Amino acid sequence: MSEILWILVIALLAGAANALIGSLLVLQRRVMLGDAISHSVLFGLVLAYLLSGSRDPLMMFGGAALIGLFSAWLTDLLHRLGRVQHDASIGVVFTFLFALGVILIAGHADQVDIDPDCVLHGELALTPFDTLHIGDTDIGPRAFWQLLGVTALLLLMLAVAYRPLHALTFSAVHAASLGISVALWNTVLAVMASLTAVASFDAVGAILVVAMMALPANTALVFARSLQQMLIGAVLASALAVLGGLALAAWLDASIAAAIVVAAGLLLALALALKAFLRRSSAAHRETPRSQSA
Amino acid sequence: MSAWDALFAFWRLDDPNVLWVTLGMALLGASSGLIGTFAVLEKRALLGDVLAHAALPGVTMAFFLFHTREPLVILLGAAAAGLLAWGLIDLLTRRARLRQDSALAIVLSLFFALGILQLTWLQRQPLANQAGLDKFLFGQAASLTDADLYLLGTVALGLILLTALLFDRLRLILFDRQHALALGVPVRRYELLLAAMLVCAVVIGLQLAGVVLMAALLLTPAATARLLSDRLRPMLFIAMTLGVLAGVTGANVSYLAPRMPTGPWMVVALSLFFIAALLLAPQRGLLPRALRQRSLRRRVEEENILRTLFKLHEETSVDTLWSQDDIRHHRPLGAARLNRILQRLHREGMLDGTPERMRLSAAGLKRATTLTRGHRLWETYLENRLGLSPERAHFAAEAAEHVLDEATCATIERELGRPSTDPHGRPIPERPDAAEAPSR
Amino acid sequence: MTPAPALSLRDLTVSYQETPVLWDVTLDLPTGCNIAIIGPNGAGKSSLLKAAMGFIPAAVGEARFFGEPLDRVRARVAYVPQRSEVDWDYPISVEETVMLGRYGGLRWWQRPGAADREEVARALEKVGMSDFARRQISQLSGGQQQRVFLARALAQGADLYLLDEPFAGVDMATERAIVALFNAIRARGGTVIAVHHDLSTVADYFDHVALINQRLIAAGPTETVYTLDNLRHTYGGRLGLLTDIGRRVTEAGLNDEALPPPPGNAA
Amino acid sequence: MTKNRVSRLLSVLLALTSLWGFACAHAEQAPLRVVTTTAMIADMVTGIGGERVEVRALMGSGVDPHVYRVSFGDIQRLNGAELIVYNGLHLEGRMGQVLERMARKRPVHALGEALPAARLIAVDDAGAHDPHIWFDLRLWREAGEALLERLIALRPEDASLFRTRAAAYFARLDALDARIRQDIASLPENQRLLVTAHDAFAYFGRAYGMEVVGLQGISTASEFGLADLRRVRQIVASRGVKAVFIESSVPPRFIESLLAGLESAGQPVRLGGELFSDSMGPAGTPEGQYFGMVEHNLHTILEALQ
Repeated sequence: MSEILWILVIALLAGAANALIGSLLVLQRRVMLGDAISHSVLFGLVLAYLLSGSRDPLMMFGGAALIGLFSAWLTDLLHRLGRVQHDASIGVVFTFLFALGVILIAGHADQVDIDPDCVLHGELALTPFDTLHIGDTDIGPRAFWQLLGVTALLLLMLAVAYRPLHALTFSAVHAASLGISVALWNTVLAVMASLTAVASFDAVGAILVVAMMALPANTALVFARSLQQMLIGAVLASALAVLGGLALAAWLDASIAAAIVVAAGLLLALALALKAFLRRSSAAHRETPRSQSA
Repeated sequence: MSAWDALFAFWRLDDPNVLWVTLGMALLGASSGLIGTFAVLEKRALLGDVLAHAALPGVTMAFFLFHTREPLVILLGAAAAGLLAWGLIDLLTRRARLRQDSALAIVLSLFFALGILQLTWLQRQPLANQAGLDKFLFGQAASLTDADLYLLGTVALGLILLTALLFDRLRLILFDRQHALALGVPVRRYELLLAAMLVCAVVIGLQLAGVVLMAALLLTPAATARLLSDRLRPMLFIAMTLGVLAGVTGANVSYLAPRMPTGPWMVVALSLFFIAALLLAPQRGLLPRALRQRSLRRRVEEENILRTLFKLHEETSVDTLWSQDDIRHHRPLGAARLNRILQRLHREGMLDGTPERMRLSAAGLKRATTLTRGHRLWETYLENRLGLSPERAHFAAEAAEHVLDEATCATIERELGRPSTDPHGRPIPERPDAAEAPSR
Repeated sequence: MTPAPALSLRDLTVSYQETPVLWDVTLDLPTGCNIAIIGPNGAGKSSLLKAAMGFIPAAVGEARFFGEPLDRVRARVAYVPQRSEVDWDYPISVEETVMLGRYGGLRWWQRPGAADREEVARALEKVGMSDFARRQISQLSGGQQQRVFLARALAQGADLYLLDEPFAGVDMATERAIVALFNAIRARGGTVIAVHHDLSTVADYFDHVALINQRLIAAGPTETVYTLDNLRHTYGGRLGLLTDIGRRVTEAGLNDEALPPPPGNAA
Repeated sequence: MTKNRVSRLLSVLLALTSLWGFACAHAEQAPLRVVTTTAMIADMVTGIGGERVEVRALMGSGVDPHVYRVSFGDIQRLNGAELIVYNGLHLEGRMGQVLERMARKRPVHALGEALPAARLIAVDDAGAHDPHIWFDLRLWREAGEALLERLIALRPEDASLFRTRAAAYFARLDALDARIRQDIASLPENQRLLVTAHDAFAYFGRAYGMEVVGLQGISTASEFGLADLRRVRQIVASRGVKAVFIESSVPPRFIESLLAGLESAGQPVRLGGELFSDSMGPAGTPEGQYFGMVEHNLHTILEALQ
């Protein structure tokens, strides 16, 4: 199969996975968690490398995902127990773990294998060439399987636990009053956010993670009338961004991941402009009882 | 050179590089600690992270337009991009009504992606000299020289002066934006000024600390200061001090061992300060808070048991020994829990006898009497619906010793005309006095 | 044998940071009543409800609903938070919001069925919001938002309704609709416990009050407990002349909306 | 230029509509399409293959190979290549790892990996080696010999041409190698010390008898600390070195801070000039070619330290 088709498929999967988890995080106002996880896992990668002494992808992936989860958990703990502002606790945790990672690397600087650049950032353009093999049969790029797995897990989570997640993202207090375990489902979300972030930046690079969590979800939010619509809209928006981004990257002969992000940004701008236009044109015959929240 | 020699050598500060880096990182720590506090109080703790990432397209654009790596040009490009990013965040949150964290994530990734896009495009162009363009965003504190020091010093001094001059206005806007608007303060202009100050602090720090660590220099001292104080002036002072301390620590560590980066160690130092404050801060610290919670819980538990025993004694005499079952008959409590409470009371000398068969000691009787007296006076008071300042009850409640102190009890007693029984017909005990304590 | 109280608190002490916001509250609230929880700002009214629901931890003490721990009777208790505590930009329609109330009765993989939808329609009908079923919640007025919340609680099919300031910032029509709803709930044996601010309406809306200012000041039927002395006691010096007059006006049956609201009602 | 873009865009659209199949018809006499990572490698491939190869280097001037960001066009370039030549030994960072795995599907040749480990400079116990092999011209020739065999294996019909051209290329390498040896030997013994920003010249030093000192380690991604600065400064001061050098792919301020520190301490040292380390000069200049680049480095060193 052609490399470009693989890139397209992998980018679509990465976009969908991040759009799904991103929608939930956007609604919970903790989408910067994606940024935090993708930085703090540097520490996990270095730790996994130093402990196992190898670059075995499975070890690295596990180490990264665990530290990602750890940082999400620590953030939550600081916020709840320490009563630190939520965004401040995110920032304190991820910069600390990142600094520890950099220091660990510096302490082992002679091991040329491991440095923030080549560990942290996957490169979408190279994914088709990094294939998995069973025996001698080529079964496709590793990134494809990785992201397919994560996307499947996310869809499974949404199919099985749509209702608790719906209640939780709407209002944690309401969910708790219904007897839905807020702690449990927040943990599930953190686990999935961590897995998605690690799987996608390992495959397609870190900038895509934050961008694809935030941009398509917010684009969908401009018009969505329900969580379901928002999830579907976000996946569609991410797909459009991927297509537009590939065209842009081809046009400029530039980084594909960056071009996808820019395309996703343009899409959001388009959606916001369209909404402003619609609102202006219908402002005349519309009652405007909008809640005033200071 | 041994570690000790190295330590002494560091503090002689006769090595010019050491002097520059130490001073420079201290200045950077101070200015970012100062300005970061404002960002944290504006509930935009991650703004520094975003602006640091957003500098990349400014760097690449400045290089593309002017074909130079001249630091001043590049810095100006980064600053322009930072201001643009701030404006976009403002637009997205205020006009498009996006959620704050979403707007931050969007601007961060979008600007960074624009930078990468231009980098990949540039690396294909026949331009010499582009080496190190992407390195601009990686910190390299040890390369700090006297030229940087002048810039850092100017900016830090400027930020501190501006803050001092505008302190009252800034404080007003931070704590009550609506009020400031109502007073006719040009809030937007001040917010823009704060953003410009933040961009300044970010841009001068980027080459020294790098993107991620710059975010920490802005945020962590401020978050630590927030734990230690509720007032703006002490917060600013604490954040700056911590920034300076961390800067010196980072420089020191990087002098002691080879290949030790200054910036990350500075961040580790800041994080350790934060952890210490989180655990130990007098008001907000976890440990003091847990201790206060525990002592509060214990006091209520103990007082309840004392009152129960007092009631039991009332039914018979102060000499009767009571079993744990008797107490549990009146106060349903787990056996193990009751046992623990009783043992504490024993240790405090409130009980006589064994943990199985007990009675109130003289001291215990005194405290139980005081409690019961307050309790019953209170009830009587409510029953008679006479006015007593609830603030006094409130202060009493907060007092560490007892819910109602003796002065309050006396007041109630006076106002009620020395009632002898409470609404339930139980006697209200006299004020306990060592001399008047019931003798056995 | 008398039925177990709808809500009973034993030795409840709640502290926030170093300050106890509620001190040693022991209180039984009966079933089949409309109960107001009254007290000045910062008196711990909301904390009382939240601690009872287990949203914030109690330093000491426990809460029982119908004589049982909350987990056993969760389905019988509905909680309505303050309007400001909810994200009104969430992409959700009125209908779906009310449907959220049915989620407690579903296993987490179950989809709501026809019976659930019927229940939602009925609840919307009761609060007079049937016409708005497909409207987005972001487009509702404050009063309409409050009604949707009530519908959601109703859809839960609970016996006990805990409401945190249901009248804050709502219009007169909604206020009347809510009161009618309270009375309907009481009529079928249900219980309403509401944190309330507007002293001028307490006597009209509620048959039972609990006066709180960090400790329990008094609790009981409105006619015996809701007295000027107790109020002065609860509010201290803050109970101004305006409130006094407002109350007397109400007692005289001269309820006049033109009077300025009492100081406690700064919504 | 624009036409090129349009065609690229068109090809994507083709791909997106699942009409892949622009199978590159393999013309019998078309030159061998070779893609290399760095320009040094491209230079060598051209040197050996002449017009019988069509060489494209992915990384341009001033690009740090370690953090090179792949662009859209690179996929097609890699995809269309009949041989991909890269340095290996982790020079290309993440990309190198992927190229390594690509070996299963495509003809890929890593110059560094083809050399016997004994000829390489080890940098840690885990078996990693210094990748800057092109600064030891004899070693580079050995790498070239392995590359020659690879090219011949791919295009046996061009074997004689390849061999002839390679012999000439290798002869130039040998000549330049001899000159460097001679010139460096002419330097005063205490000046045979090369101080740069990162450890790129270990092979150069080993081959031509110069001691090499760098502020940073092998990788440009790690940060140096004050201790490293102190170490280098002490060496420079104690040996009386005349000059230190900046590198093309490392920001100049690193070495400038060393210079400033030395000057302030009263031991001024000259800036010797800019050496090319991980990348060459812009195409079209003498430094944009391998020999020109090496000669530039040599002149710079000689002039500064003579």
